[in-house]
Amino acid sequence: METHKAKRVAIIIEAPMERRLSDALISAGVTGFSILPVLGGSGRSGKWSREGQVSRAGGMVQVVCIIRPERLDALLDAAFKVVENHIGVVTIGDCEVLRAERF
Amino acid sequence: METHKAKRVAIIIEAPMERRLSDALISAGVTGFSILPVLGGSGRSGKWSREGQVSRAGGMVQVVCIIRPERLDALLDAAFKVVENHIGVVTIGDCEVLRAERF
Amino acid sequence: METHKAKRVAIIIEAPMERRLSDALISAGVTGFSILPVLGGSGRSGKWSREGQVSRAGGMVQVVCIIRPERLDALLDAAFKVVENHIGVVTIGDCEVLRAERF
Amino acid sequence: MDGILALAAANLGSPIILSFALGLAASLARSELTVPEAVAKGMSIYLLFAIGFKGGAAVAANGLDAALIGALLAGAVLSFAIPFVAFGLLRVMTKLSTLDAAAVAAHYGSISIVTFVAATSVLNSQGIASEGYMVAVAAVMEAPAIVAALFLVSRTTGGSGRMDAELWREILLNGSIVLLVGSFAIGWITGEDGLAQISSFIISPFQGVLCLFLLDMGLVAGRGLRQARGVMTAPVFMFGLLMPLLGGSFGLVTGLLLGLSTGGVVLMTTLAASASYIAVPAAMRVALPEANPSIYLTLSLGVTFPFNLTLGIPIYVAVASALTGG
Amino acid sequence: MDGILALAAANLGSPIILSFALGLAASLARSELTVPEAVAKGMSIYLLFAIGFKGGAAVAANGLDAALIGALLAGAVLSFAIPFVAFGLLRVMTKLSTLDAAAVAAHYGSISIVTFVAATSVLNSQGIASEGYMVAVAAVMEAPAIVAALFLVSRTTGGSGRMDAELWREILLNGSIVLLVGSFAIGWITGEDGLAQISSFIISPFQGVLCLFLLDMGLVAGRGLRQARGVMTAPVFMFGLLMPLLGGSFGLVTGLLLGLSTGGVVLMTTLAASASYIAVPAAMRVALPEANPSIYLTLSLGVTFPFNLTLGIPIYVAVASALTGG
Amino acid sequence: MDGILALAAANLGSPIILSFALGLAASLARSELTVPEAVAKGMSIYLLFAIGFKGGAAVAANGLDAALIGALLAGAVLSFAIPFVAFGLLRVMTKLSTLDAAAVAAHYGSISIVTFVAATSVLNSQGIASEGYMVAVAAVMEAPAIVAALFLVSRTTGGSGRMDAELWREILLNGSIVLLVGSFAIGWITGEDGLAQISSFIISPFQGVLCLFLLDMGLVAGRGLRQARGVMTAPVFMFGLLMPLLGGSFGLVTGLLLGLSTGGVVLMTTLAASASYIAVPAAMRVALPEANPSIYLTLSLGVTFPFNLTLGIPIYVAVASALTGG
Ligand SMILES: Nc1ncnc2c1ncn2[C@@H]1O[C@H](COP(=O)(O)O)[C@@H](O)[C@H]1O
Ligand SMILES: Nc1ncnc2c1ncn2[C@@H]1O[C@H](COP(=O)(O)O)[C@@H](O)[C@H]1O
Ligand SMILES: Nc1ncnc2c1ncn2[C@@H]1O[C@H](COP(=O)(O)O)[C@@H](O)[C@H]1O
Ligand code: NA
Ligand code: NA
Ligand code: NA
Repeated sequence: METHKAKRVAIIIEAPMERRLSDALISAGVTGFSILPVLGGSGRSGKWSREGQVSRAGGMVQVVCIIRPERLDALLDAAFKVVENHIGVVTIGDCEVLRAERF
Repeated sequence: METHKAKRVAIIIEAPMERRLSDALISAGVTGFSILPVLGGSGRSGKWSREGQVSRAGGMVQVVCIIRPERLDALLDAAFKVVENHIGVVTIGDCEVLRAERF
Repeated sequence: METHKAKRVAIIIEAPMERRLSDALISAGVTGFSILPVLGGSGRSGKWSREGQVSRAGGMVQVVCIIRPERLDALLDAAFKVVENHIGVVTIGDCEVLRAERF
Repeated sequence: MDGILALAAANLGSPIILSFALGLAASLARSELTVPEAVAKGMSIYLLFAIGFKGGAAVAANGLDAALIGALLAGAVLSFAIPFVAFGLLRVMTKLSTLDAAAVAAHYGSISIVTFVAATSVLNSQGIASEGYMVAVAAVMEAPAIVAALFLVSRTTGGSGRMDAELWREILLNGSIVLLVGSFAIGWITGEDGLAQISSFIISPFQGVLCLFLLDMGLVAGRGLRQARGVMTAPVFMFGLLMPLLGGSFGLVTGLLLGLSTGGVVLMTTLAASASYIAVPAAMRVALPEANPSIYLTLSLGVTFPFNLTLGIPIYVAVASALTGG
Repeated sequence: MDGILALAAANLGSPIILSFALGLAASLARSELTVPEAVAKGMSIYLLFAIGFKGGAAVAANGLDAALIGALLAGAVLSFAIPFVAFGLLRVMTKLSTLDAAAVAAHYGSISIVTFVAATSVLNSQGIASEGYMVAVAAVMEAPAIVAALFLVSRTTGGSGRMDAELWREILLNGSIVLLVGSFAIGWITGEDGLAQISSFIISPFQGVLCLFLLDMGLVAGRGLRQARGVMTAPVFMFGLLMPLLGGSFGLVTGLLLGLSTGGVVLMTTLAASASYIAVPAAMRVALPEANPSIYLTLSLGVTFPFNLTLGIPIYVAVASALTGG
Repeated sequence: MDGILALAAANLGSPIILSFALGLAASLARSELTVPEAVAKGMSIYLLFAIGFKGGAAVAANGLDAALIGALLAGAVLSFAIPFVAFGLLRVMTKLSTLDAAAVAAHYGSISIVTFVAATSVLNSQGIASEGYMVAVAAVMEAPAIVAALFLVSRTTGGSGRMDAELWREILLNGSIVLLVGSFAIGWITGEDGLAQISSFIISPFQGVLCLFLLDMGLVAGRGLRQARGVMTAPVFMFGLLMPLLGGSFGLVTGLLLGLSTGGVVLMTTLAASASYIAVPAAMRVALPEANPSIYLTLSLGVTFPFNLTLGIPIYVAVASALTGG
């Protein structure tokens, strides 16, 4: 089956920042992304877990974005402006996609 | 630690299609996969979020499948039949696995 | 934007083992990881789904860990001790990260 | 007319409608207030179980009206027939594609159980009795509309049918049908006794849960409206206000022909006038994936549902009362 | 005998049993009806809290029966002893491996709190009194069976123990034990007063919540049964019907020896007859990961639980009533 | 003094406090007992809706006290002013950085609605009346403290403001404010009638839901305390005990000056004494991401909340009763 090269960007960020990040991605012309829940984790700022939490403050989400390689830089610039100062983790990986016309 | 080459296929698809996709994968001889929740996202058909939703219609799930490279094509064929016409995103990445006998 | 090479380790393991795995990672000096929910799946031990479940027994979680390449082996050793005998799936992939000082 | 206005005013001032309005306003103002998905689903399970059970218990108490079979059949026919009308109207009024029009039509043939519940609330507060088995009619009306819509698609696009055995099973055994029919049966079997055992669960807190559920529906509807600005043209919007009146009048005539009580006629009218937003959207995702969900979801949940909730139901009550002399 | 049949019939026609049956039927028919995980957990927290609190309040009201200590000890002994019996029976009746047999045995030594709750419901509806502290006995019986099973494994496989301090802590402080014991203590401390403050939360809607919880358990049990067709051989299945009767008879004798009230004997019998499906499966995942979860989960939730719910409890009530003259 | 002790004792022995203690103990002992996030959120929606509605219905019943406007204004001023005091105290007592101190200060200017609810419970059980509109005052006091804290930061660090239009909207339309104000309005509009319709949902089970919610808060607070051992120095901890008394005394004086009823003074004191743990933490994540969440969350939820719940409220009741002669 024919596949096409693409980049997979995953950004783990505090839940209250989700809307800002989405808005920034959309303004940067990113055509699609998905938001995945994160249950808990650990990092330099300690351990956390969403269990029993009421406030959105105590959690993070993962924004996953599949994108054409040539558009990666625009995405990273947009994301970085939001993530800067924040505790998020940004990773970029290679992948292949079916139906490249979608990206 | 000894590792083995494998492929990681991730398919984001409408929640009501989940059972069909699972069934297709199993029929195609895929021995294992996991289903992850997706909270929301954005694409050509607009933004969506699972929050407050009752119907399964308003959401997507991500099916992740780790598979030996030589079995990738069978998987993609099976998946494509289900995903065709649908709004799903299919990505394929390289990875290494421990305990290759499981795949 | 400047990026740095890193490894992305994803471990799918039974939910009741989550705490042991976290503890083992922290003891092995892993500085950060995130825990993602898994809704269901299929493998050699059959199909499962978290829907309607009360017991933690009937589910799995995914622990994702971004780590510098040179620290991968320590992580895998620690993880393997916990995962051995268990039904978990361990995958390792390449990725790039922003802000490498965090890892 | 005065009756309608008074009723509409009373209705608009009820906690359930105001809760819906609160949710709608909050999400139009982009508040981050949300109800977790699991809680929304939990409430819908509660409402379906309670309404089904009470219907069954009512049948157990009042004996089985001979009209039950007739009402069930009539409901199925209505649900199958209304999509043709809706489809025709959409093709005339709007520029929607065949697929989109068929998908929307399926929603209007099927029913919204919360609209049904809201109508029951109004009947209760007005002291108007209705047949307990109308819950079963609601269940029967969920699915035929889907079949009609797929028939419309295959006829107009010439495409082969998209129904497979799996889809049939999914439609007929979808969660709301199973829960509604199942709890109806349980209520019927256990009767007064069963109702007494669990009435402080399914009756006393019912109105309150309904408030929170409608708050959530307002939130979801508002979000949909915000995001669907592009697709909701004026004619499409108008369809969402006209169709319930048209569908409702079919229901009204059916109810009168069946000789239902005033309350029964109101409920039949409401069912015909209401549009699905749970079962049918999920089926459309599978069967008509190319149809645009924004259109059918927004029409059903964002336009027709609020219309029925606020103005529709009082109108149906007033008209049915006048015509049945109830 | 007539008594048992009448009781069984009444029991089978109760809303809670019918709700379980609805769930079971729905998932065997592959309906997509599901209860969200969070809602199921929320209901189980509610049920544990309510049952614990009511037990504690009952102890506060009736004073502490001298038999409490004896009952707690007896419960712990039963929970530790039954796995040996179950293990022996499994080795004789079935071809399960040592590990699988030990894992299953642990489940039958431990208890199912929902079975306990269902028995309490039946007692209430029959007007049979029971000791409030039986809730504490239930809590005490959760864990010893796990220790017995791990002992069985290390003895028969010669492997070193799999118990570490962490596992001990997890078992003894698992959610259900903590909630049950904790709310029992709160009920005891706050007594009548506390109960009055929250009775419209923990008493009035209790039966209704139990219906929805059992609906969910039916759904999960049905799904398990569908997926475990391979491993559920006829002998294994038979074990799931025999073992509650065997375990129950140990509980019966214990209850009689302790001189419990009729209701107390019924509950002790029910606890001994029931099999865990929350705490023990989680512990087995950690301690005996090679044991097949399909076997122990399906036996416990898919076979023994429905058996106790439908036939077991009426039998235990009839026998205990006959023997205590209650 | 005797009065305080008796009240504190009665308070400590109430089901809601014991439920909190149970949760706290369970998580300090590392039990895996948890309440699902969705259930915790569902309960908080219920509590906010119920408390808002009841407040509104009380205003509808008793007529609008002329003091409403005054109380709202005073609440806003308090919420804006207290962060300056808290900031000063923190800089004197502790070694927290400017950013951390400002973030903590924002929490103490804002309010904890569960503390408010707990105070209402105590008032009810003591038969002390209060102004229904105090709920609206609570809503008004949520946000100004955030503005004050950001002002403090920009003044001391010279940095440009971190408030953008989006953040304003988020703060003013955060979920709790919208739900509280919205349900207050619905209660006010529908009045006695509305309350009668849903009282068996929002009144009868209220105390019980509060127990489970406090159980969850105990679990979360205990987890926080365990994980924050590093950052919780003795002076920081002491601040968490002193600040509610200091803030509370501002509230007390304000309540007396406004001429509120005894209950009203208690509630105003409690609001001023309580610290936010839902809305403000989320805002701080956005506006002051460099501030350490462990510090502000643990102080607010792990130190000040338990203090107010157990000792604070009885003190406020005793003092307010003495000073108003109530
Ligand atoms: N190396 C990592 N791999 C995966 N997730 C991480 C990593 N580092 C941090 N995180 C996530 O980001 C959160 C905040 O990280 P930190 O800023 O280091 O406290 C953690 O609690 C994790 O959920
Ligand atoms: N490039 C992408 N990366 C990640 N997720 C995507 C992407 N495109 C689409 N999706 C997901 O698939 C859904 C449907 O996409 P679309 O068909 O473009 O509307 C979106 O709402 C996202 O959840
Ligand atoms: N190849 C795979 N890809 C993704 N997930 C898997 C795979 N194999 C197993 N899993 C997950 O691990 C669980 C247990 O696998 P197993 O031990 O094969 O039964 C499955 O139910 C899946 O959730
Ligand atoms: Na209709
Ligand atoms: Na047992
Ligand atoms: Na305050």
